[in-house]
Amino acid sequence: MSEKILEIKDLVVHFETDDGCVKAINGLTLSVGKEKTLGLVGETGAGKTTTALSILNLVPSPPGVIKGGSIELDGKDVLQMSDKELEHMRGNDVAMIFQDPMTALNPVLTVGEQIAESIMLHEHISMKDAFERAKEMLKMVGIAESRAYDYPHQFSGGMRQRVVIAIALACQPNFLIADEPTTALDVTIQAQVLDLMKELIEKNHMSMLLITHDLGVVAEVCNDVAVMYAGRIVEIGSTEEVFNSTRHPYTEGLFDSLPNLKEQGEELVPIKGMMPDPMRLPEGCTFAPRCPYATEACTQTVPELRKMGGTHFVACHAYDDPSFRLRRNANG
Amino acid sequence: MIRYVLKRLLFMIPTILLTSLIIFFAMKIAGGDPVKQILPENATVEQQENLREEMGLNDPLVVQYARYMAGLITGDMGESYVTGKDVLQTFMERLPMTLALGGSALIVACIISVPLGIYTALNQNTWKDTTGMVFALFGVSMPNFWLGLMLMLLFAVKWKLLPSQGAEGPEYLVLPALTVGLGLAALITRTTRSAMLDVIRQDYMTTAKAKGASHRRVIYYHGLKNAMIPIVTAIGMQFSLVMTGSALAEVVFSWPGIGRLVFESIDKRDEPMVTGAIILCCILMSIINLVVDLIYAFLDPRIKAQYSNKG
Amino acid sequence: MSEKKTVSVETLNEYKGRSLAQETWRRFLKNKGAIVGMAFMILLVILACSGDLIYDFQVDITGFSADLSESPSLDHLFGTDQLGRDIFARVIYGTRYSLIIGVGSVALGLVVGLITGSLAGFYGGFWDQLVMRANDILYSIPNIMLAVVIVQLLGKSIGSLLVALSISSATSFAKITRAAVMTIRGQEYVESAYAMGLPTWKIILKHIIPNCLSPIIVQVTLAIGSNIISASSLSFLGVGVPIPIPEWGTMLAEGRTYIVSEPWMCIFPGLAIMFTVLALNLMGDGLRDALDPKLKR
Amino acid sequence: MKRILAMLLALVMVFALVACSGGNNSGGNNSGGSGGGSTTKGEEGSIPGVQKTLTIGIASDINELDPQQQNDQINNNCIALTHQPLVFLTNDTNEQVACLAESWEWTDDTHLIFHLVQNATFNDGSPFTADDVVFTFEKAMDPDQSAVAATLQLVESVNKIDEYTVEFVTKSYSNELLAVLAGYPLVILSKAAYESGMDKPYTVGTGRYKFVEWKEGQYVKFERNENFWGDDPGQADEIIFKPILEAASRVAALQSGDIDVCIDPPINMLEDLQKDENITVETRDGTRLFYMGFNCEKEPFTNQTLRQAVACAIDRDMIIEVVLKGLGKAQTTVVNRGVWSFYDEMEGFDYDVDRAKQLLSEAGYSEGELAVTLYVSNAAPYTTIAPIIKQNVEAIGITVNIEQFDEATLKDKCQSGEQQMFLWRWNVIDRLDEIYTELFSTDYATNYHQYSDPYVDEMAVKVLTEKDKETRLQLSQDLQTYLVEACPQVPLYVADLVIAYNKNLQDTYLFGGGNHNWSWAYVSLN
Repeated sequence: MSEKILEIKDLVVHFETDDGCVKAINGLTLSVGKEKTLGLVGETGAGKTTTALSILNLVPSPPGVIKGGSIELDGKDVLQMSDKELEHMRGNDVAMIFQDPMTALNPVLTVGEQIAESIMLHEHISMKDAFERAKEMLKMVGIAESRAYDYPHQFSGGMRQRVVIAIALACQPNFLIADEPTTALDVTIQAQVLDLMKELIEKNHMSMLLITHDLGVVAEVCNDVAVMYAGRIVEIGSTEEVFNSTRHPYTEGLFDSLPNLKEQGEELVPIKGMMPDPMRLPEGCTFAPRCPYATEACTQTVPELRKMGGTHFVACHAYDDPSFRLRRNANG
Repeated sequence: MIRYVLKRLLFMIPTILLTSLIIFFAMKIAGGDPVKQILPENATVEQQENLREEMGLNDPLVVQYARYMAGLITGDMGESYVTGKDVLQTFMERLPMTLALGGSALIVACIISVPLGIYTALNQNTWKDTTGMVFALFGVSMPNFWLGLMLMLLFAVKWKLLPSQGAEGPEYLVLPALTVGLGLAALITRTTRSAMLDVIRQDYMTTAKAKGASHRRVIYYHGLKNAMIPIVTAIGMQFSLVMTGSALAEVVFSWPGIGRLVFESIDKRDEPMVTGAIILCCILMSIINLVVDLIYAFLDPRIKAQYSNKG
Repeated sequence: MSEKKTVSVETLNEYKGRSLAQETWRRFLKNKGAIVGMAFMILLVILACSGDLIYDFQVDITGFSADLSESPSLDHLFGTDQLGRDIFARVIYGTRYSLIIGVGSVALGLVVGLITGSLAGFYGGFWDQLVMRANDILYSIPNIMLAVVIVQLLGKSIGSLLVALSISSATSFAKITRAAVMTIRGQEYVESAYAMGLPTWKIILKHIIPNCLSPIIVQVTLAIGSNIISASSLSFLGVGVPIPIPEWGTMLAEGRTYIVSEPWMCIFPGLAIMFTVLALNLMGDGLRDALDPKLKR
Repeated sequence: MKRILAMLLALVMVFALVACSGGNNSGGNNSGGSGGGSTTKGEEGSIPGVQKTLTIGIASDINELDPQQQNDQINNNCIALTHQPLVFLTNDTNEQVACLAESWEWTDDTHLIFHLVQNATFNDGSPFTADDVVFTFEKAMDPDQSAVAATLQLVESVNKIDEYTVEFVTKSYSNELLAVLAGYPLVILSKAAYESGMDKPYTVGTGRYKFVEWKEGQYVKFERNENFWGDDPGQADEIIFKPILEAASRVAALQSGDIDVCIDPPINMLEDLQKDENITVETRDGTRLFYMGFNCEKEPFTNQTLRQAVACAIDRDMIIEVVLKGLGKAQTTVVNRGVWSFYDEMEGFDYDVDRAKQLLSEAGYSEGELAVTLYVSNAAPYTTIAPIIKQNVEAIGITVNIEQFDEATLKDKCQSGEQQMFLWRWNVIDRLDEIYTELFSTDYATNYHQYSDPYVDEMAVKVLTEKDKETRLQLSQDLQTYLVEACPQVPLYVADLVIAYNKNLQDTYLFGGGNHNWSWAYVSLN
């Protein structure tokens, strides 16, 4: 296996609110290889964004508490870093692209200032010099330099996301976290932005954690995929492995609920039920209440990730029975 | 922008017209007989009649109002019944004093409130939050005049640190400004707190943190710059509160400002002075509101864009 | 993070069936300051209502005794004033006047503000111009000056004081209502109510007023406090509540020259005002936090 | 656009700065570097051992410095520094003594001759002559130029006899004319100054001080007149009058040393002031009578017995105790204590509830039948007196409603006769006509009692013109007895004059009514 840039082990993050303890992440383990892109897939509320924030140690506290585990970035544990080290790491080694470009930009600062800030902070140069660099960054993401003096509200959604990307890439980080970078954009714009990101990542030899719920995006951009449910990874492997030999019932459910353009007329099969209340997670496998294959055993213990060959891992009790096949695979 | 300012100035005209109309007639009703005020009590009926005719008081009220408005346009707002001085001139003499007091009170209030508001916001729902808010509410919980007297007794009489009365130097401004400022602190702290609470949950704050900006920088550069918009709005909206506070402090500390002028004129029923001062106050406040709006535009590029679009 | 919150609250509501009011109440209860404030206000209301049961207005409140200007003692907990009246009794009895002035002026302002604000917000055009211009005017004259002029015009009495104080509250209520109405008016459920042929006043009453309630509730608590303060400032300027009514502000203003020699004469009414306004403000802040979904954690 | 905004903001800033500096340096360009109205605490002036500035904290605003355009006590305090009258009223014997007139005599019933001092000069150096006197009085007698013309109704003309002699021609003899001429509205003005076309010619006078500047609402400042013609010039280099209307603030200013004299300290702060070792509290007999008046023209107080009943119900001692902490004297008669011919021996209507009830039934009313209103000003001490009177009068079964007004409104209402009962005061130092004529004569504007009685009108004239002192005394005392019985007012008390000042203040010249003359006063540094 190639060298890892990010290794998360047994991460547990809870939000201790007045209403109770929200168990957002419950023993999450994943890793991203150097110059690789990992897609993190899951429903809304699965804990994807929290995972991303944990990597930057930015889980809002209070109420968020990182209860345990480790997050190693290039071999250094983020959770053990001092404030100084964290500030140095953020933006410089790891950058993040946020979901909604409409709110991710500070409305009262010009985009140039916002890009330049990152450069100024990490390269200790004057604001003026940083601003010049910011203009270059804008050009790189395909925006005219002259628009550096404009404010975010003067840009369209796609343009703003380009600005956000420019901010993220300003200091040439070697790891990029993209939290649903295209969700808030029009479909036509989505492709442009994705292409841009892909291009820049390849050019700069960066690694990326791409958070999305769009399996199409994953197929297009990612080398590996991790499927997340209720704060845990349920299936992880190379894109090829996960797409072609899906192992987890939840992953199957995700694929089934996608419209398939090739086979018109096929009915969509939604996953029944809802995500469990993160304050009252069910005992055992958290997916069990919704799982068509669930057995008595599923409600007893939490399934561990087990190797299914290659880099493919799955967390499901069903594979205790070696003959078990998902319906999807049985048919295909 | 200039067109916007002009438009706003034009909008002031109906406001001023209506104000003058209301105040003029109100004072005519409440003001009593000016002739009796100007002349000594033992003046003859003939003298009274002569003066009444001379002042045009026998004309219908509408005519008197028209005459007043004609004067107003040329800057002639009549003369005080009590001192015989020109109303506009007297007001303009007092205006700098009130602006100085109101301005320094605002500065005092901001110095106390903005950090306090941020502090309470960052510690929301903890005992630090409650204590901070109680502290901020201290000034607004007691009448201004009372607070002023207390401060005076402590700082001027007991410790003899500051002068108790008058307006002869910067040090004379301290106690009145503190009195008014403490009264405003609650409002500004509250606004700062809720603006900060709002702002710290915004995505761009996370963006800033993810860039590697320090906690201080995130709060004071990114956060405060955004929070300033509602804070400035609140101050602008409540400028009448500043004037009210100043007016009372002016009485307590013998500060020769507009508030005291108005109260004393009302007390002496100096009708032209009261009418004039209130109309001028109205104009002043309209201008202040305009300035606040412009500052607001300065702080929030989105608003600025709106203005330039409109005109 | 933000998605997490919505999920948790939504699910909570679903699981426990809590209404928004209950939710608000629960959040309100978490604010210690607000609870203390509310407890104090309840106590005051009880005192205000029971004043007549304990004291006789003629004898205990306005009638004077031979114990002139006595310092606080067991007989007179707060001492007596220059006319030998028991200050404790006057402060307790005065609760009702201060509350009547605070609540009454705000209620008056609220009614006027709600009506004019909804008219302006709903119909726009002429009504809007009219109401907003009127607001501009009232708003460009410092409240206290306006109040002094009004009391001067109407004569010195509790009634004119109420009118004078209600004006400044009315403008802020009108503004809040108008803004709320204008945002809500365009929203689909109101348009659908319109389409269903509901009369306008019913729409205002059923859909619009409830939706601007939370800023109004907060403003009401805060305005009561500030009007109590304004009333005492007016007393200081000599146009407050007429003597010998034991309103706190009047007592404070009257007692201010005794501040050195007989400090209890103004300290106790002063404290009464202070605690009341503080309680109202804490309560208002608590309500604001509880009612504002943005500020939840 | 940004630039425009920046400019606008800069403008605002400049405005604010101007405002601040305006506030800070007001009047700072004056001699000695002392701020306009600030006390130079302990700073020695040009006379060794004398504090440079004397600052007097006054209780009401100065509103006019043109002597003939006003008759307010506080303005008169200022005018007394800069101007002098023909004759000077002493504060102990209430007699007129020589001032700008050396001597005077009635040559007959209608001619009063004044011999003027010959070495007097105005503060601009010009000499004082008979022309100035004639000019002053001709101006004063013209109602278009003077607000005090009515006080000179008796005078027909003022003529110059020679450079230093003038003659007043009157309609009749008057016992009070000299006293009128001693009043500060009738101080001598400089004819030359008026003819020179200068700004504020009325500030030129012969007094010990010179007007410097008046910052409205802040202070009025005077400096010593180095050209003073007499041999006892002023001591302090500057005298400043500073209006501090809020009584508690005024006392605080005295205690903190910001002012040297505090006019009218509130009675209830005296104890504390007396404890302050740097402060002297002086009390002396006052001349200001506080009373409760009836409107004798309006029901139900057209009934004399009813008026007497109410009078009997009022506990003056209680009022004095509560309002003045004993610093005042009750009286029965309507003439202010201290004025010549003051007579207080009549039976009158002292506090006696039984008698009051009896008088009430004699007046034809039963208890609980009447409800009356009492008009009061909303200033001290009336707000304290009113509840006591309410309680007192209600004790005999008459309900009293208190209505409060500002003083100007109250005056208006009383003049037009709207009131039933009212609280008022009257300050008289020596002129009986100020009582008999101005308070009780038919249709006189200040006769708020709306009292009208031909006998009183006639007696008032007699007292004014009777030359024989014995007869006059008898007339005046008879009139007092009559008026007390008629009971248009219930005299409550004459308040003592109370004033607090820096313990080093020297050479004050105080009047019980407040018409002080500060020309000689100074703060000693020794």
